[in-house]
Amino acid sequence: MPVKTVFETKIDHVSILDENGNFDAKLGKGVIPDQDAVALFEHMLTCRHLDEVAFKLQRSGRMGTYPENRGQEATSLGAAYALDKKDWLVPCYRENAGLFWRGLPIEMVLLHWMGDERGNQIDNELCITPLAIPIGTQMLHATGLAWAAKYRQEKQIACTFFGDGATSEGDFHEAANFAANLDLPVIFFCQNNGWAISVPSKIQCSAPTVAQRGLAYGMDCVQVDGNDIFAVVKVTRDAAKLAREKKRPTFIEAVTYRLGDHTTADDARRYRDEKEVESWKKKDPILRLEKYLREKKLWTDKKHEAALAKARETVTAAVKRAEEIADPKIADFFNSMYAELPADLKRQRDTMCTHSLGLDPSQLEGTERQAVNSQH
Amino acid sequence: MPVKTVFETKIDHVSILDENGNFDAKLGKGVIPDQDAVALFEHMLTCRHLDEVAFKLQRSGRMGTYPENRGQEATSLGAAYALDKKDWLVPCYRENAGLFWRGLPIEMVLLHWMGDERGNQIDNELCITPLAIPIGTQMLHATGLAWAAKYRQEKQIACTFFGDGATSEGDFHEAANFAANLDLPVIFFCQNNGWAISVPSKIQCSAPTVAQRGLAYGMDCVQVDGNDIFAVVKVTRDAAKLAREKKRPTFIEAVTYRLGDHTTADDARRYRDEKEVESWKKKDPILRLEKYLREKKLWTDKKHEAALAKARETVTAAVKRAEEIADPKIADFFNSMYAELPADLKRQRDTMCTHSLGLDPSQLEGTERQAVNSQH
Amino acid sequence: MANLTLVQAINLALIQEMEADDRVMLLGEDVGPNGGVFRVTDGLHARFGGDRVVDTPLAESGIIGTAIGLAMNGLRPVPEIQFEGFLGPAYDQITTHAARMRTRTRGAFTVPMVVRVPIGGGIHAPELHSDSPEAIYAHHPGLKVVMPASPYDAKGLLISAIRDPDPVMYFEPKRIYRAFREEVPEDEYTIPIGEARVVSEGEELTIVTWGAPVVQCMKAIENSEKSIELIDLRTIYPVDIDAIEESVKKTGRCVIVHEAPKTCGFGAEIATSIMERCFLHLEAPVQRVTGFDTVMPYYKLELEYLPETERISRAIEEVAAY
Amino acid sequence: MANLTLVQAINLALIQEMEADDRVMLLGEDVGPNGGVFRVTDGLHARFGGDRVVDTPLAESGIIGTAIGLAMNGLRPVPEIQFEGFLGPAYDQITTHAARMRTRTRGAFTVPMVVRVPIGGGIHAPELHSDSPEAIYAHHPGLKVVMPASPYDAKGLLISAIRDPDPVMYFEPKRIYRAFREEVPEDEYTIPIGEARVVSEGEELTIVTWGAPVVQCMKAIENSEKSIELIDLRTIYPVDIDAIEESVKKTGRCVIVHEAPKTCGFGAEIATSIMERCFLHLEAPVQRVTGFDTVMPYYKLELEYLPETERISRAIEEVAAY
Ligand SMILES: Cc1ncc(C[n+]2csc(CCOP(=O)(O)OP(=O)(O)O)c2C)c(N)n1
Ligand SMILES: Cc1ncc(C[n+]2csc(CCOP(=O)(O)OP(=O)(O)O)c2C)c(N)n1
Ligand SMILES: [Mg+2]
Ligand SMILES: [Mg+2]
Repeated sequence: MPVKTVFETKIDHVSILDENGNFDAKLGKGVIPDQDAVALFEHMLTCRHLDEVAFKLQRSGRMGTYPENRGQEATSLGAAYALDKKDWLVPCYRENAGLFWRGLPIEMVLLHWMGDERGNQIDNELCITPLAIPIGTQMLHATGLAWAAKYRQEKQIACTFFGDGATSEGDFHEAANFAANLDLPVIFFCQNNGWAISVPSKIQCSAPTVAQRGLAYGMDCVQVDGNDIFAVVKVTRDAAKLAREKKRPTFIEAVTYRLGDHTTADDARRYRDEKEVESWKKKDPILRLEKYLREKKLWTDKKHEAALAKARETVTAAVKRAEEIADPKIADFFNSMYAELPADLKRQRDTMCTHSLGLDPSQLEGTERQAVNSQH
Repeated sequence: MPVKTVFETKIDHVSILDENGNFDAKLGKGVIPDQDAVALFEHMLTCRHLDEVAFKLQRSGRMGTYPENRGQEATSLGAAYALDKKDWLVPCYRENAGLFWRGLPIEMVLLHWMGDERGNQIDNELCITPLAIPIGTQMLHATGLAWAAKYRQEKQIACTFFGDGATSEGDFHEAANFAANLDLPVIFFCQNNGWAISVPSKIQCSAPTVAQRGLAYGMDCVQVDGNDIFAVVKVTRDAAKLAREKKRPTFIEAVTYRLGDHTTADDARRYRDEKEVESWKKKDPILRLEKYLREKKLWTDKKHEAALAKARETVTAAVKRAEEIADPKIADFFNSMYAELPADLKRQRDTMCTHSLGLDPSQLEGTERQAVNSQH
Repeated sequence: MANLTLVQAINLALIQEMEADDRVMLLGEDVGPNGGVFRVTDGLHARFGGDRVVDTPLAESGIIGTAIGLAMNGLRPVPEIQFEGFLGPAYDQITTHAARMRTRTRGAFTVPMVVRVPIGGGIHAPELHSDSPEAIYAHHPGLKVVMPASPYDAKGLLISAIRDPDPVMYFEPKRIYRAFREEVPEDEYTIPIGEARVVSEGEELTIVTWGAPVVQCMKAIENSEKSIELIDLRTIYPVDIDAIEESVKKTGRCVIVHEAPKTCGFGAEIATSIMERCFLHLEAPVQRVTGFDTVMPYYKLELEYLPETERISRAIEEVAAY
Repeated sequence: MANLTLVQAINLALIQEMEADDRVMLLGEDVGPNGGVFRVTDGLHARFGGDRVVDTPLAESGIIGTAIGLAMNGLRPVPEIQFEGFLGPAYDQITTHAARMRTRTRGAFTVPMVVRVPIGGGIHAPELHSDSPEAIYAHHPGLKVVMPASPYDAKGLLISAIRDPDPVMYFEPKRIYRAFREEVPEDEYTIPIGEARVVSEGEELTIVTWGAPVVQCMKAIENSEKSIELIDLRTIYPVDIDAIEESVKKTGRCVIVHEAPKTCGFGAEIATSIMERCFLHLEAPVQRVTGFDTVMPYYKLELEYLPETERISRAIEEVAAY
């Protein structure tokens, strides 16, 4: 046969609770028990409120650049909910909802954006890696984390989050390729929010779906409505099972939308149409879940008021903790460089000088002396 | 619809002249006129002979490391034959057959492996880039070359060659992604020869085909019998048409086999089964084309003798030209660094010193003085 | 003449070179309709169209590797890397291909491209948005490395870089993108790559610096009673060692200031060259006031890391008193 | 005691550390059944199995990025990069992640990994198989950089590196992989990272070098009548500046030898440090005998590029006569 088909495939899109509030009872059965649905909803409200507060903190000079998560809460949250507590979450920077659900203290993320490394000093028990600033690089760490678990024959898997833009980076390709060919239990969770700063996702991937990125590796791939937390939970659960039992990776494309600017340093009106934003506001994952809960009589105005009050309280307390933390010590950025500090670095720390005339020990004034520069 | 299909596709394998000598008359019609088939066959014989000679040159210390092309001659040759003279060929290092067909003097490739940059000093009119040593990096150059042609609204396209191993590199991914999303006329021609040094291709790509790498970019992809020059010509021609007319890239997987060691520095017996090699010897592109030509009465023993004699003559002359070239001048590696040589580099060249005490102009003995190190 | 910021001066240079030469094209992340995250390419997409000002996929190796191909095939690409912290993925294409292409092909292929990168600290940016990689690229033969410290120089150097037949790393100190304005001629002009600028003349001590710290050095000089000569390198490679030699032979003392870490920073290269050339004129060891040999801290402490005025002043006093 | 080449010494160290600690695993291109292209991992796949000696896809950033994850999750990966010319694609993962992980997480995460890379010229290898990148990695805080120049040191340093809680770049000078043998104890032993070795003592001049050129320096010393002290750094970062200081204060003269290009090579750092610490003891400027500021030429001319004995001898004479 001169022309024969050697590979055939298709990609599915999964949706359970659609933007009109229709719930697919069959597929949705048992995905999220009512009680959890309420808890997840309350959690989303808190995250949404945090975005508002963080935005103001930045505008008033109390925090540096901050990336709003608005509109994307269901993606990382659904995934974190579907995974085991010991599974690694390997985030980019738009996964507040999932990280907080796992137990990351909110003030850690605030501290990070306040320019304080202590925001990354994450308790290892949480199985969360710090926010990743260089796009696309963290998927490789997820691959390694998952590999170590497999090496020790543990059940732990890793789920890494990233944007549509990140799938253009070579490191994404290498991570997916390692995971597929070495049979590593990793979930590649792409949040396709339509934009990478000002660049529309068609420039990152002009294929009909981003999900098909995974076909290159012979990986299972699926597209999911990322604003539908039920569908997100379902596909993540399936992927986790495959990873845990068969050590096979999955590529998930969660279709969502960034309702806010890229970060507080961005002005999205420069490059995108307000109409597009408006149309996506109707698909907001929070509105959708609220409608579902109200229809099921699980939610009332009163509960809503109470939840908002609670969210305000939670966020206020977190901001307070973040702002009241003691000033970082200069010695910290030296002392944390190596397990044991090399002699020359000790000298630099103790003298706050790089020029050797400052290296004379007589100039020492103790390791926690005031910084030279902050004296003026 | 909770689960709907959003993408469907399949990958074809194309073969015209199969390993048993069966020729698909319908698909093969007019692909290669008889006269050209003879010329291509003679060319392959020359390339095969070059491999033998090069191997011996290396073993006798007259040349450095050399990668045999044996078994893969039909891939780059078929592609080069199918393309226009002005289309870029952007090779890796196992494409002798295609490059020589285009017109690259054989001695250039020998010089390259003899440790002489003049082997890369390729006449721009040939539209060939020099051999690429770092795996996977040259596809990006092909993307840029093709882009420049499109920018100027020229008809030129680019075809880049690489191995199965190279598809694991991030740069491959980025090149394919740029080409697909920016609509650039590039052909990605993968020679899947089963191995990347000692690593089998399943470690590079465990998917059913390597061709499906292209699905990630929404690119046309096809798998072809890489030892069947008719099929190679046909798929390359289709890809070239798509590139030229629609500015769309294609991913071609040519399934072939490296009959020799990876390079003269390698010993393939350490890692692969002789039986595998034997089974592939039967699929040799040269045997296959010879059989075809003989069946069509286009080839005889006498012609074979004559062709071999001609091959010996051609290769001998090329070796002679490569070996008789004047010794390179030390000044060359300085003078070629920049369009205009910075002052300190001039001093380094003129004194052959990097220590400043040697910078005293009184030490100058002219720019083409003997090297310090070669005096002993 | 217009009173421009450094950002505006670069923008103007790009416009003028694109007007003058249709081989010049821009590519990078967000350089199109958004005009770059620092607005350096503001208005250029509207003016020159999407074929000449191109938003690419988010992939730095892809941007540079593709630009190499564009340059090899006759264009004059000016790729932008959004921040120096994201130059790493492109390091391989820059150092194994762009830097080597001319010499490995003995001139058959060349890579006339200008890689624009905002660099350096001091603007309270997130992690990996504040480093200074000039020494890395100066160590790789085949590249030129440029860093303007003023709007006037920024325009003239960028025009030279775009017209240069070899690859140029054009590092833009983002701390002074909008820190001050300067008269910048409207006509095109060039500043030769490889020539330092004497910012202020002096007799007793030489300060050598480049990029944003020129500002801190000027303050330190103001605060000092000494007669200090300030040299702004402008070009890191090929460095204008003759200018430095001349100055240090006159003053006998030298302080070098840069933001990058001390170890293997470009300050070491200059200090060594000074020792090689001015040994008998030196009255004190050359001193380096630099970033520490630590990772640049997050912004709460970034000013403690950077070579601010007081640290420079202290070094001046100590070297002068040696 | 066995009489081993440098390759064998490394092989032995790997075996012993893998026996002692099952967190130690190897990964890279061709490190499995093939035993590495230089046979450094020969026999290890058979001995420890495919889970601990892993052939990976051909992707250097992938190898290092994955190794970072392995290390963060409790293992002790020893990734191999096949040649230094292919370290470039991994530069970003090494410098933005491995080097920064401990400090950016204030110790919550660490990356105890050893990146093994054959480096340097002199073996008639193809393009991009002969460079020396130590200065690049020394400039990035957070890494340790090691380069053995003898089989004995190779074993002891590698064991230290594997046990080190921080990321170590372990550069193997391939020119001396099999150039000579040395007695290497069978038991495990460590050589502290950060301690130089005085190869031969002398009074009149100090030579500082590291890696393969130790051999050429020894020859130059033999050919000289002077009493010369030879220091092999062994560790590039953190460098044993005290040992250098002590020697140069004694001899007053110093020549530094390395293969990498001169500009911003590690020689500049040492020369500057010597000036800072031994200024009043120096009787001549410190001189550098290094690779030229050109791309390493293809092999026909590589010996003209490398700092061979005669160039070193000439520098010795000139510095001594200053
Ligand atoms: C390697 C790298 N290149 C560039 C940047 C600058 N940058 C920060 S976010 C971003 C866009 C990311 O888009 P995407 O991956 O889709 O994530 P999103 O922000 O949309 O969630 C860019 C270009 C970066 N952080 N890292
Ligand atoms: C970036 C890079 N990494 C590693 C190498 C070493 N190396 C040379 S050839 C090769 C295998 C290439 O395999 P493949 O791409 O399948 O091409 P083939 O040799 O089989 O034609 C390797 C690992 C290299 N040259 N470049
Ligand atoms: Mg996005
Ligand atoms: Mg192959």
